Amino acid sequence: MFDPKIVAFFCKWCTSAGADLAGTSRMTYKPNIVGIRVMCSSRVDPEHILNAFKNGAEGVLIGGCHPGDCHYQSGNYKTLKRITLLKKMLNDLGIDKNRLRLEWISAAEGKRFTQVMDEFTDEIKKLGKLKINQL
Amino acid sequence: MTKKKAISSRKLTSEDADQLHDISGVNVYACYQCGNCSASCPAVEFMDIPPHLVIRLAQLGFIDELIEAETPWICAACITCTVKCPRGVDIAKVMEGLRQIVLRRDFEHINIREIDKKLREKLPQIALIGNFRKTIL
Amino acid sequence: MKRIGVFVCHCGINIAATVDIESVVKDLEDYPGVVLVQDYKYMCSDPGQNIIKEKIKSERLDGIVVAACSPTLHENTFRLTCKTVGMNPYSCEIANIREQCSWVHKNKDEATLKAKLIIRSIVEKALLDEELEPVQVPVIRKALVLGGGIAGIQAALSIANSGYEVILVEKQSSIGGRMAQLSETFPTLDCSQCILTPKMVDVAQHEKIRLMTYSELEDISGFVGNFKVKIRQKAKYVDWDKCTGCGLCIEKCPKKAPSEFDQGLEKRKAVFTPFPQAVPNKPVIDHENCTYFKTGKCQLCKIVCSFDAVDFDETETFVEEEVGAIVVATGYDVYPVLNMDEYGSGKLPDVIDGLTFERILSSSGPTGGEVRRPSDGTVPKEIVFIKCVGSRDPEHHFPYCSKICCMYTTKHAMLYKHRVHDGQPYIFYMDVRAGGKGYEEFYQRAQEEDNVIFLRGKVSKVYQDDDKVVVCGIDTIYGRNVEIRADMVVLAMAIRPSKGVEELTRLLKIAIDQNGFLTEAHPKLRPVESLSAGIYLAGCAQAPKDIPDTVAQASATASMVSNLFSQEYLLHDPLITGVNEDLCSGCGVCVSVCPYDARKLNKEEGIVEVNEVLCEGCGSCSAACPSGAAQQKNFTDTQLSNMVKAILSE
Amino acid sequence: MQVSYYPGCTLKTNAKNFETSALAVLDRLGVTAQELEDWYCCGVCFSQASDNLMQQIAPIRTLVKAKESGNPQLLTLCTMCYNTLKRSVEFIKADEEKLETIHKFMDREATRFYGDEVDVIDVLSLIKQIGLDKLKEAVVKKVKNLKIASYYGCMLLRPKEIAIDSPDDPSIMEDIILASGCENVYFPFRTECCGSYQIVNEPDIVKTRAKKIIGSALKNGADLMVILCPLCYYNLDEVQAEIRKEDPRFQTLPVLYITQLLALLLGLDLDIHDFSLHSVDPRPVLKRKGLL
Ligand SMILES: Cc1cc2nc3c(=O)[nH]c(=O)nc-3n(C[C@H](O)[C@H](O)[C@H](O)COP(=O)(O)OP(=O)(O)OC[C@H]3O[C@@H](n4cnc5c(N)ncnc54)[C@H](O)[C@@H]3O)c2cc1C
Ligand SMILES: Cc1cc2nc3c(=O)[nH]c(=O)nc-3n(C[C@H](O)[C@H](O)[C@H](O)COP(=O)(O)OP(=O)(O)OC[C@H]3O[C@@H](n4cnc5c(N)ncnc54)[C@H](O)[C@@H]3O)c2cc1C
Ligand code: SF4
Ligand code: SF4
Ligand code: SF4
Ligand code: SF4
Ligand code: SF4
Ligand code: SF4
Ligand code: SF4
Ligand code: SF4
Repeated sequence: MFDPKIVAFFCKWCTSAGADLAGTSRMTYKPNIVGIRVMCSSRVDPEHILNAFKNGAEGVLIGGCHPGDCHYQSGNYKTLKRITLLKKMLNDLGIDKNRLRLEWISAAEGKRFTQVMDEFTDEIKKLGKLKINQL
Repeated sequence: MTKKKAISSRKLTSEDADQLHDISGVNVYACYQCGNCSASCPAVEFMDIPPHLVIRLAQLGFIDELIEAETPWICAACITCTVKCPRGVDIAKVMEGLRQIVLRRDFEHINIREIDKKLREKLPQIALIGNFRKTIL
Repeated sequence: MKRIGVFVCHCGINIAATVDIESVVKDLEDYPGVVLVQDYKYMCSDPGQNIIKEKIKSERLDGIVVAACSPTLHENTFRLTCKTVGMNPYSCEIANIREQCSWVHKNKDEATLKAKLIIRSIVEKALLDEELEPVQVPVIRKALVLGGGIAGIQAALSIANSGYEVILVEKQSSIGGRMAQLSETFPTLDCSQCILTPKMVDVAQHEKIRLMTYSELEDISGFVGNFKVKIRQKAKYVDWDKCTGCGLCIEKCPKKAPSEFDQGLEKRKAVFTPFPQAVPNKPVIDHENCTYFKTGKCQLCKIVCSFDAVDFDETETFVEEEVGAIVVATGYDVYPVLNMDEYGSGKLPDVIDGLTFERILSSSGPTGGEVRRPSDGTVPKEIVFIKCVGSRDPEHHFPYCSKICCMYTTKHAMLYKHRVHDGQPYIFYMDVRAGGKGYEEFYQRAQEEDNVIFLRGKVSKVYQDDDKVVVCGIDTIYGRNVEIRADMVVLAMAIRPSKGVEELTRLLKIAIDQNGFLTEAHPKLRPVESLSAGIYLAGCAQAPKDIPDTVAQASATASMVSNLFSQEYLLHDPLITGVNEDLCSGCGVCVSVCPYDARKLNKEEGIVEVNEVLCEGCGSCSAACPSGAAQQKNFTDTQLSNMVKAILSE
Repeated sequence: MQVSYYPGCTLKTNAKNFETSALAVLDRLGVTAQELEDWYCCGVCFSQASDNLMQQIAPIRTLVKAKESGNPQLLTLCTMCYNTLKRSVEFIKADEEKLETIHKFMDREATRFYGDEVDVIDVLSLIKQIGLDKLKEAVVKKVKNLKIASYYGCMLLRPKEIAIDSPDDPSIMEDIILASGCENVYFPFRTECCGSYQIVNEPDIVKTRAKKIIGSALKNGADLMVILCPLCYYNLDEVQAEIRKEDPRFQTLPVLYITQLLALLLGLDLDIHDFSLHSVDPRPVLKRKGLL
């Protein structure tokens, strides 16, 4: 069975707190995704995402606060713009754009967090191993 | 006296309500029953159900009662209610929707041919053609 | 390379049951940079913390990773632990292997592997962590309050009573705001001026308050604790240092203009104080209406003034001040009746707004508190009150509820009935919002004791017919249209933010919502703060509210200000993004993404400059910077890239 | 200046005096209204049903003709036509998908119409566009104390998207009346519906409305009422005679198309009017005020 490695970036205020809530509520989800906690989803440079794919990630997930809820007012809007652009580029690089996902998950959405983790893991499993010649 | 039907959950979602929505394109649930439509309607005193209650009944799914009502045929399509509504409910379109439901089930409300010939000659065309709203064309 | 120690916590069985601690310890022992791995049952317990302290010393560690619960829980604990043995707190990092690992996975092998990856990535971060000190910011212990309504008055007095200096800036010539215009106030019906004027006098006499009326904020720079402000005092044409407020000039002035305070029901002079209890009680000359300024003739005021206080050559003046905190309490305006086409567009003399009715009811008002209608001064026998005018009407006006009009309309009907016993008040309403202590009871009294007729529905049209005002509406409960030939109509107009607030917020760099009211930092948990540190919000400027709520909010801002001022200096999180001047190309990309205006382009030098105090450390600029010059501290590109690699390593 | 002109059915039959007077007035103001070569009945009331595109086809065919005429503006005199055509323009602009479907029915039309190419304009807005000063200059008959009640009706003011002025408190007619040297009387029912097509089989509605509207104008001192719609005209003029038959105490008020009044004030050829068409004879007032 193919067991993909997936890198995630979670903003401190919402998604990471949502992940903690999933934990304190003892919900379970698939273990393939390992998260990095950043202050804001807008800290994520497209470079970091490409870097992840280059180093063997099969998928990359970004989690931020819902629109309007950003701790830094507008960080998530910037993220949205950047990710939308990057998705277009991914196709040119031969990477399925579905391997990159942006999700808004609030600190109260523990359940949703687990759903997203499982869903994304399944999707990546379906997409299979990522083959890239060079980046 | 006919008995008044109680509101039941079955009513709240009916196919008729969907049809009304499709024809009129109006979201009747925006209405908060301020009554401005009725307060401003020029024909309300001739109606059996005032416009705000038409919308209320539509919200509750009582389309069958609305289909039998006189109100849609009394409505002059003057659009006063629509411009008055604070919630953007296009009541005039709901009235048209109700007329359409009836006409599409093959019931004419008037027969233009039965109108007095003398009157027909005297009336401006726009009155007659306007009144085709009540006829299957 | 740094000497990192890793401390792995069992959390009883919370972690140990799902993560194979032994395997984790083994795995990390060989990891580059890790010189010590130690596990323990309860890391946060005293013995656990002592182990950390000892090992830091004995192993000469210069960075540690605690693999335990969520950083939200114990990051602070462990950072303090480090501090006690002289390690920089920012050299301590937490790897979350409980909430995000042991608790959410069942399979031990999988959880163990994931725990290893998490810890490795945090080790990579710790290896490159810089030692950081919180940024220290001095605080100027003086506050600026904008707006002298009840909100501003309460905030100013409260801050001043904590012992801090306050500058109160009011754009009118007197403080008092709208509350000064009110007659009696719900729900207790006490006289508004009786409870307000003592507070106004307190403001004037308070040694810590500098009162600047007829003034507005002109310019501002700086940041929390250190604002530089410039205040413009408009030309008053009366030297208030000389003026004693004797009022002779007012008496003699021949030129009249509609009184703003009396909502145009009365006239005032061209040299005037807005109302008799004004604070300060000194006049200004209204340039627009004064005969002298128009024709060059008159000067009567100057002639009669025995103190030579009138000065037609006076110009506006500017005052510069430094303050540490700002309270914005600029209040509200009433949406003009002019905008209500269906209710006569302001052309019908006996169709007035609620504030005008307050003046009619006020015993200090133009009719001495007798209810007389504006057109002919007769006593109206039937009055129709219409609620929600312009409010709750997203199609034509504003979507929000103005919150206070349900109560004041009920009050109006009651007070009218108390004054005109044989009069009949009608209230057209859509809902009655009486949520407040004693409010519902107040409303019930109006229904039961004062015979107010409540009609549930909207009014579609109001028009003049002979000397009556005809009101066409509906009672939706009965489903019948209603037509009332009234003597007078009072409209509960929507509450709007004060004129000019939008420009003010642009100066202050604080946000307003889609309706123009000031935006709070969080609708529930930070309701009195703006999103800019050091700027607080009070009163109707933030949202429509009544006097009790206004006073509560104003008092809360004062406590926020005192909070701020009680600190010796402000500590600012050092996880900010600076600039490497050698790399910066001056492209300015980062400037445009920063939500806090922390970055400024220095055009001459061709580089960006960062105000570390304003930076909140979101890292957005780091991601945007094309040259790598903007690196968020302890979240640098290299750190993040190494963390990613660690996660993907075998 | 030249505009295209869409007469619609009624202007060629019952409302001839509206057409002749309007065209003459515009001509005097320097505007040529060029009748479309081909036009179709607009269908009168705009179809309120959002799923029935058939009824949009007639108005859109006409708009295609207007586009082909090359004139950027299309004048309508009848307010029903204005409403129907203008709303069709809005309808088609807002919904590309429906536009596509409608185009499928246009096999004979060589031109495609997208909604922005033709500005449907009513005669009041056109006069305002020409300029009230120009109108003022063109007036040759100065009248004294001629009190005019301007009745708007529904179709120029509703719905909001196509309204030529505030639906609740418009002033465009009053502005024109003022510029023409007459006096305005304000009466509260000037924007209220006359009962419209209900005259056909619910005439009581119209009678009730007419009594209210005429009564209110008279009460406020009107000598004349001016209107813009052939149906309003029927409902407010012809119906007055019927009310009178039922109730001899009912006071009547002459009703004119606003363009008839302007034609008189501009001193245009009296042959364009056929005052015998009016059921409430306006000639006595007009004589009294020196307009005849
Ligand atoms: C008709 C009516 C009746 C009411 N009755 C009651 C009642 O019975 N009971 C009750 O509890 N509440 C009542 N209220 C509500 C009450 O008026 C408000 O809650 C209260 O006045 C809000 O005070 P404020 O200080 O926020 O605003 P305001 O009173 O509006 O004060 C704001 C002040 O800021 C000044 N200002 C504005 N912009 C600037 C600027 N840029 N620079 C400097 N200064 C500026 C203004 O001049 C003004 O003095 C009533 C309101 C109305 C309309
Ligand atoms: C069903 C429901 C839904 C709600 N939803 C919302 C919402 O969506 N949004 C919103 O803004 N608000 C909501 N609220 C309101 C919200 O719950 C309250 O505004 C808020 O909890 C009030 O906080 P409090 O601290 O005043 O009181 P509480 O939360 O009651 O706290 C009081 C504390 O004091 C303790 N205590 C009591 N007596 C003593 C004593 N003698 N000695 C020591 N301790 C004592 C109690 O144990 C308790 O912990 C909701 C309320 C309800 C009932
Ligand atoms: S459109 Fe119909 S319902 Fe609406 S106001 Fe006119 S007549 Fe009444
Ligand atoms: S005017 Fe609009 S909101 Fe009010 S009752 Fe009618 S439909 Fe409902
Ligand atoms: S540090 Fe956290 S994981 Fe360890 S014992 Fe304490 S609570 Fe549990
Ligand atoms: S300006 Fe002179 S006259 Fe006027 S109030 Fe002051 S002191 Fe009196
Ligand atoms: S100059 Fe004359 S008009 Fe002007 S304020 Fe003085 S007294 Fe009044
Ligand atoms: S407070 Fe009452 S009157 Fe005012 S807008 Fe809200 S519901 Fe309407
Ligand atoms: S980290 Fe965020 S707040 Fe700080 S300078 Fe960069 S964009 Fe501005
Ligand atoms: S984005 Fe980078 S290079 Fe451009 S101005 Fe900012 S710090 Fe300098």
